[in-house]
Amino acid sequence: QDTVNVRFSWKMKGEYGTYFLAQEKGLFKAAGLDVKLGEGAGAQAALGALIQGQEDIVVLPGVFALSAIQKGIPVKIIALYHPKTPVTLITYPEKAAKTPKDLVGMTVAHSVGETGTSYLDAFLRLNKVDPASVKRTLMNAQARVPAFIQKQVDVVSVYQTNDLPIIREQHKGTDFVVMDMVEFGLAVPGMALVTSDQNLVKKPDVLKRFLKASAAAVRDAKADPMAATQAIRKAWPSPPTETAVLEQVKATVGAIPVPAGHEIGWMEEKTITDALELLKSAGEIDAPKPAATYYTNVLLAP
Amino acid sequence: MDVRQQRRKRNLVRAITETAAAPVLALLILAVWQVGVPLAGLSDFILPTPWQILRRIAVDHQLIATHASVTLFETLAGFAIAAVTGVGTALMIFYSRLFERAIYPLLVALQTIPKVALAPLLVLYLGYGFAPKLFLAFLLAFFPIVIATVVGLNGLDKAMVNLTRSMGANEWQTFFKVRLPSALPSLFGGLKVGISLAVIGAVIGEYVAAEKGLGYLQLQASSQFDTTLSFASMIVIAALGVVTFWSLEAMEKRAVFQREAAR
Amino acid sequence: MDVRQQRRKRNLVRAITETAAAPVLALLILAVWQVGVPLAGLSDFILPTPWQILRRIAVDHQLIATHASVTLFETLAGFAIAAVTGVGTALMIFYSRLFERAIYPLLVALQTIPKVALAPLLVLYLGYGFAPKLFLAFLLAFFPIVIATVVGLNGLDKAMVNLTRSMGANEWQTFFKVRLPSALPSLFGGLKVGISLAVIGAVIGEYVAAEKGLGYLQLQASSQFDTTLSFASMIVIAALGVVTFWSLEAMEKRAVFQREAAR
Amino acid sequence: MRDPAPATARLHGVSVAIENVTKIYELRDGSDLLALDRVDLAIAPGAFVAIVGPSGCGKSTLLSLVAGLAPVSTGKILIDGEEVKRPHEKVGVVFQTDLLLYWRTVMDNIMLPVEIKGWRRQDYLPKAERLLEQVGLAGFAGKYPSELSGGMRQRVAICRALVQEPGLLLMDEPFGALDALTREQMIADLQAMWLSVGNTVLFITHSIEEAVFLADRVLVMSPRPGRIDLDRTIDIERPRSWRSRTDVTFIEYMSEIRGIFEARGVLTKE
Amino acid sequence: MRDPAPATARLHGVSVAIENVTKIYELRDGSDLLALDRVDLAIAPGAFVAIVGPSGCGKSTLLSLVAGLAPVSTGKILIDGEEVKRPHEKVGVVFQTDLLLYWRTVMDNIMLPVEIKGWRRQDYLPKAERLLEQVGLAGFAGKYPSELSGGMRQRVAICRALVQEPGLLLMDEPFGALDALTREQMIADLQAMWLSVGNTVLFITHSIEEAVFLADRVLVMSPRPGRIDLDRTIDIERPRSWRSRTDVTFIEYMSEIRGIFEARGVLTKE
Ligand SMILES: Nc1ncnc2c1ncn2[C@@H]1O[C@H](COP(=O)(O)OP(=O)(O)OP(=O)(O)O)[C@@H](O)[C@H]1O
Ligand SMILES: Nc1ncnc2c1ncn2[C@@H]1O[C@H](COP(=O)(O)OP(=O)(O)OP(=O)(O)O)[C@@H](O)[C@H]1O
Ligand SMILES: Cc1ncc(C[n+]2csc(CCO)c2C)c(N)n1
Ligand SMILES: [Mg+2]
Ligand SMILES: [Mg+2]
Repeated sequence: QDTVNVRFSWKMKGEYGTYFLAQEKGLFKAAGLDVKLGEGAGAQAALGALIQGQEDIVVLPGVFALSAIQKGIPVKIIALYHPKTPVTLITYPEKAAKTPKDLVGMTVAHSVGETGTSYLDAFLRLNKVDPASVKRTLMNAQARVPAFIQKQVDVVSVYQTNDLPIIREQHKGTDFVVMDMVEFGLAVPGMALVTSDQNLVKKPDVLKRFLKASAAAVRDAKADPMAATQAIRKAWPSPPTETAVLEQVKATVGAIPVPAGHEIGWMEEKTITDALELLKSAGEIDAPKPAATYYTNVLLAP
Repeated sequence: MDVRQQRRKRNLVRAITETAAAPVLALLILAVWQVGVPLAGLSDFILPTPWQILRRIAVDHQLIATHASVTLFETLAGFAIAAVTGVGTALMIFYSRLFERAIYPLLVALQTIPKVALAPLLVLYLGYGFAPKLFLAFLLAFFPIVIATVVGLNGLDKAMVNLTRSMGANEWQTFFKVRLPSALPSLFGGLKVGISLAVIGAVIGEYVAAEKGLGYLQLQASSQFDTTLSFASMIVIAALGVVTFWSLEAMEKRAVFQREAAR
Repeated sequence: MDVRQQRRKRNLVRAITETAAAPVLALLILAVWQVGVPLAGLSDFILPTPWQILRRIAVDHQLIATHASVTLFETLAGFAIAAVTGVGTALMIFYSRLFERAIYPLLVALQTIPKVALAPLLVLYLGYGFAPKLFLAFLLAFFPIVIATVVGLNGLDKAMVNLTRSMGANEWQTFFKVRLPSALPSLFGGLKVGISLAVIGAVIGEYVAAEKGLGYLQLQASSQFDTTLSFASMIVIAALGVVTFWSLEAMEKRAVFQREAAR
Repeated sequence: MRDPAPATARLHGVSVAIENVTKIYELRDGSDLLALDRVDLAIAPGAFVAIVGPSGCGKSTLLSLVAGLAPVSTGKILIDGEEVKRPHEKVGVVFQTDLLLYWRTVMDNIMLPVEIKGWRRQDYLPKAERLLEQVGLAGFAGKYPSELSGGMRQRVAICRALVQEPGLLLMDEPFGALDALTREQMIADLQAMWLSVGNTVLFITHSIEEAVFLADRVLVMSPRPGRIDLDRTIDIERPRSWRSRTDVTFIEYMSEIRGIFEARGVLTKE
Repeated sequence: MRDPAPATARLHGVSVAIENVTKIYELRDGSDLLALDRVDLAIAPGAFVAIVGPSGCGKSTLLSLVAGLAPVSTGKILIDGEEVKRPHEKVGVVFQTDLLLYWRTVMDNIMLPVEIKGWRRQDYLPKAERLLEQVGLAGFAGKYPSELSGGMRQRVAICRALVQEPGLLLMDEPFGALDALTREQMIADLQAMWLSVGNTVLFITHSIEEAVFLADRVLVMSPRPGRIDLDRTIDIERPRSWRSRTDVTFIEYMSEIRGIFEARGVLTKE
């Protein structure tokens, strides 16, 4: 039995359901793995622990990984489950934004490092809207949704895999208008599995087995999202309602593509280069390095 | 005796009003809060009413108690270390001006650096377990204890030290017979500030890296937009602060000679 | 005179070593850090070397200075309010046991509640501008100032109060002639703890809602995995703490009568 | 508002009436201590009254009651016919301990009552300097209390009380820490001051000689609980000279007072 | 390690030698104050030496040097031939102020030196109780200093010094705050204790009478800077009785000492 330390970049959310499903169904064990799943304290801390050899795999948003690798951190994306993060912009019906053009004159809540709004300019340009015509208010990540609920801002970005189901459930009387940013062309790499260059050399086999079991769990969850829901809720100290978690899990697995002829998580080079262009346009990175610096599909080879 | 009876009655009345003061004020604030939330048109998503919070505490009391006991333990352990090392450091500062000059800036810098930003380093070196919480509880409580102890030690008149020295006391004895007792009021002031900072330290530690504790519960709840549970956690965190503070005050009452108030 | 010259020389030597102590210690730590990072096999992504950080500060000095001035201003303003209201509150606590009993738990609770968790409420009621930083700088500095002032006021002997009273002093005069001067050493202890907490408060305020200030810069840098800039911001935040602390100590030296040390 | 009238206008002595005053202290162990037991005493304006009595009999307690610094347990105290509830503005006190403020220079300590009463400092500086010189501390105006000897501190405390020229001067063993000669000098100076200013003085001392030399009336208090055992009017002409201590009348007064003392048996006798 | 030998073994007096001692204080204003100027003095084991001198002449300073509490500026001090660098363990001090610890009861204050020397408390309790009774404070063992009068506090401080039966007893105006009769009693008790224990005593007082009555030698110090102006051996038989104060020899000694004092002109004379 090989031990695999997996660190999430953040606290429990439905997004992580498939890993708990794999754990519960013994998929890891069957692959000869003793997997330890741990909640995290941010991508930076998780990546730090990864390159110092304390962790084997970190689960975090792909853009963060790209940005970190660009800074020279010796890690690679070994699987990308969400090539396009299922992020949305929500508004009230009275002041609805159904399409990007409706955003003109509105105020959007923004936080440092927040995926949905960090690339808002590029998103607007893509949709032929003048970025200057949309106002932004910067605030703490935890204050964004409350500020929207209290109508201090008109628009907030939320994830179908995390906050949206909960907000909807908590405000059943309100029929929020949801604009799916993916539908309007935003492709920000989301849930990704990352390992260190060192691990890649040292234990490719173990990692391979992990990815395989993990992908199997995704397939299982796609077939039976309720099983994944129940698995994660069991490990969750104070979980949201079953319905909400189920929504999160459904959205999560729904956003995981099954590439033809490849294992789940397999990456097209274009996904990565496009994302790097996006980061560059947002001023977060300079000239990108060769794409192979950022990712590798070798562990997903059959 | 008439005078005695009168005095006893007066003391009783005073004891009652003084004991009632805090609960009454707390109830008053809760009432204003309860009534004020709907009046201000606040969604309970932003600020739940005390009644909602209390109900939630009642419902989830087991969950909350489990997490609270973790935080309490981290707080007390970190505080205990801070108290011991804080007094020790204060002694070194007191005895050596050179040490004082050298170490103070370092302490202040340590105190001022934003702890949350150190998360990656903390996690790397202390892991995700008990250690980082203990460390932060200790670190935050440490500084006020040092400062207050130094102030207390400095307050002693040289004549008192000469008294014990003239009896052949070594520095150790002088410390325990005279310096410490006379520094106690100030030291306890530092401990009181320290213990509430230890609670904060433990909670920040739980923000940084934890899978249990009230800080974890609160962060977890608020990232799920479970505002009521988030506030319930905060209220219990605050209560932890108040209770540990009170315990310390009770110890102070026993340990420190209560001089006649010079009002 | 021979004795005089000798003494002057001794004082000079002492002044030099004492002034050099902090820089020397700082350099030592920096040296260990510089050498230790590669030795420990740490990536500069986790912990940059001091040299990298200093170079970054030099390169981005304009950017950093702009943000630092914002944080400094918030710190000082919040601290000033905390000093004034803190001493006022301490006075009320000192004069009224009832007030003390009622207000202490509330203060402790306020002190202990995790401030970052209040972000939504702060943003709602104080907006995104200067107010939340001012408020947090004030709130964090307030408590230690209150406690230390109360300790200082309680330390006065009744006989001293009787002295001024016997001269017909009203409470106001007694306060300024006797109570305040004798409480100053403790009060300054509280102010020193308070000012470093005010820096933290301002930084937390910038975490909550800001587009400028060192806290914002640090958060921004770390979200982009720019560890060097993040550490540069932290170092400057710590330096802000040290500098404000030192200024306060300089004021203390002038305002407080320096008794002979009872070492 | 304080009266900024010139110094001379304040300078007649006040009357003091102590009526059936009892003082009970509550001790920390919960017990009560009867310090003064039904004390009755009337002091005419401008009188010089000395109190002697065994250590712990309640002299300082009585003084603090007259000064308005502690409440009586029963009875009442009147100054100029007005009941004492708080310190009376015409009263100046020399306490048993010097109570100098350590962060003020000698001169600033002496100026404390002047500041408190809202008078102009420069009006009183010359007087303070004269007093300092009189008590042999001419060069010490700028020094700090910690730089003085015990007797020097006590002399500063005396200057501080005298600078205000109080209508009622309460002195609690003011010369206790002084050597014989300095003491004699200061006794003479006090008599001269009293004769010229005409204020009322209540003077606690352990020296029967001091009491008889200075006072119009000497009161002898009993051991705790304090009562007034003897109230002797001293009929010796003023100004009295230090040499007169060996006069027969002087010796007689002293013997009488000693006798009362001894009759009460202060300590265990072999 | 401390010697846990029985009390009697410690009880011979020690010798003191003060050799050409000067003491300069550095004042806050940067100036220097010469407190003692080349003082020379040898005290034989078991002697009773009294020092009188004008207030501020350096008596307490000298005592603090002998006690090893402050460094000499020049010269040296030897106790039993050993240079004083720090407090000597056979020395007990009664300071000019009582220095009671306010958080300790009277008995616990008296037990302080016993605790510090690591002796067993119960061995010294009876002695402490006897001392308390002797000074008239039998019922006050459990009371706190703040509940005592000035004179009572001073008596507790004396008990605290005596309980250790020091080989060298340094007393700085120990009876200053006591009334005439209590003082006489305590003077007699001190003489008795000294006669039976045989320790060396250095006794500072303002009372020439006290000095002559108690001492083998009376030293008169000059006004600041302190020097020893007179070193007079008092040849009166022991034990001396309080009545002997009126004897001719006694009066003669007193006059001589007064004369030295007066010759130096302590204060300004009118
Ligand atoms: N603050 C106090 N609390 C309790 N008891 C007190 C207090 N002050 C004085 N006493 C007690 O009251 C009695 C009288 O004390 P007081 O100080 O008036 O005596 P005194 O005559 O001035 O003695 P001395 O000559 O020694 O100064 C004493 O027995 C003392 O123990
Ligand atoms: N700590 C000190 N710092 C500076 N000067 C001092 C200090 N202690 C005493 N002096 C000065 O030294 C001189 C001698 O003081 P000392 O206390 O020895 O006098 P003393 O003879 O004991 O007087 P008294 O009889 O009044 O107690 C005085 O002039 C005093 O001002
Ligand atoms: C809902 C939600 N809230 C906060 C974070 C926080 N977070 C995770 S990684 C990172 C970048 C800095 O290391 C930050 C701020 C998150 N991921 N998801
Ligand atoms: Mg008294
Ligand atoms: Mg002296």
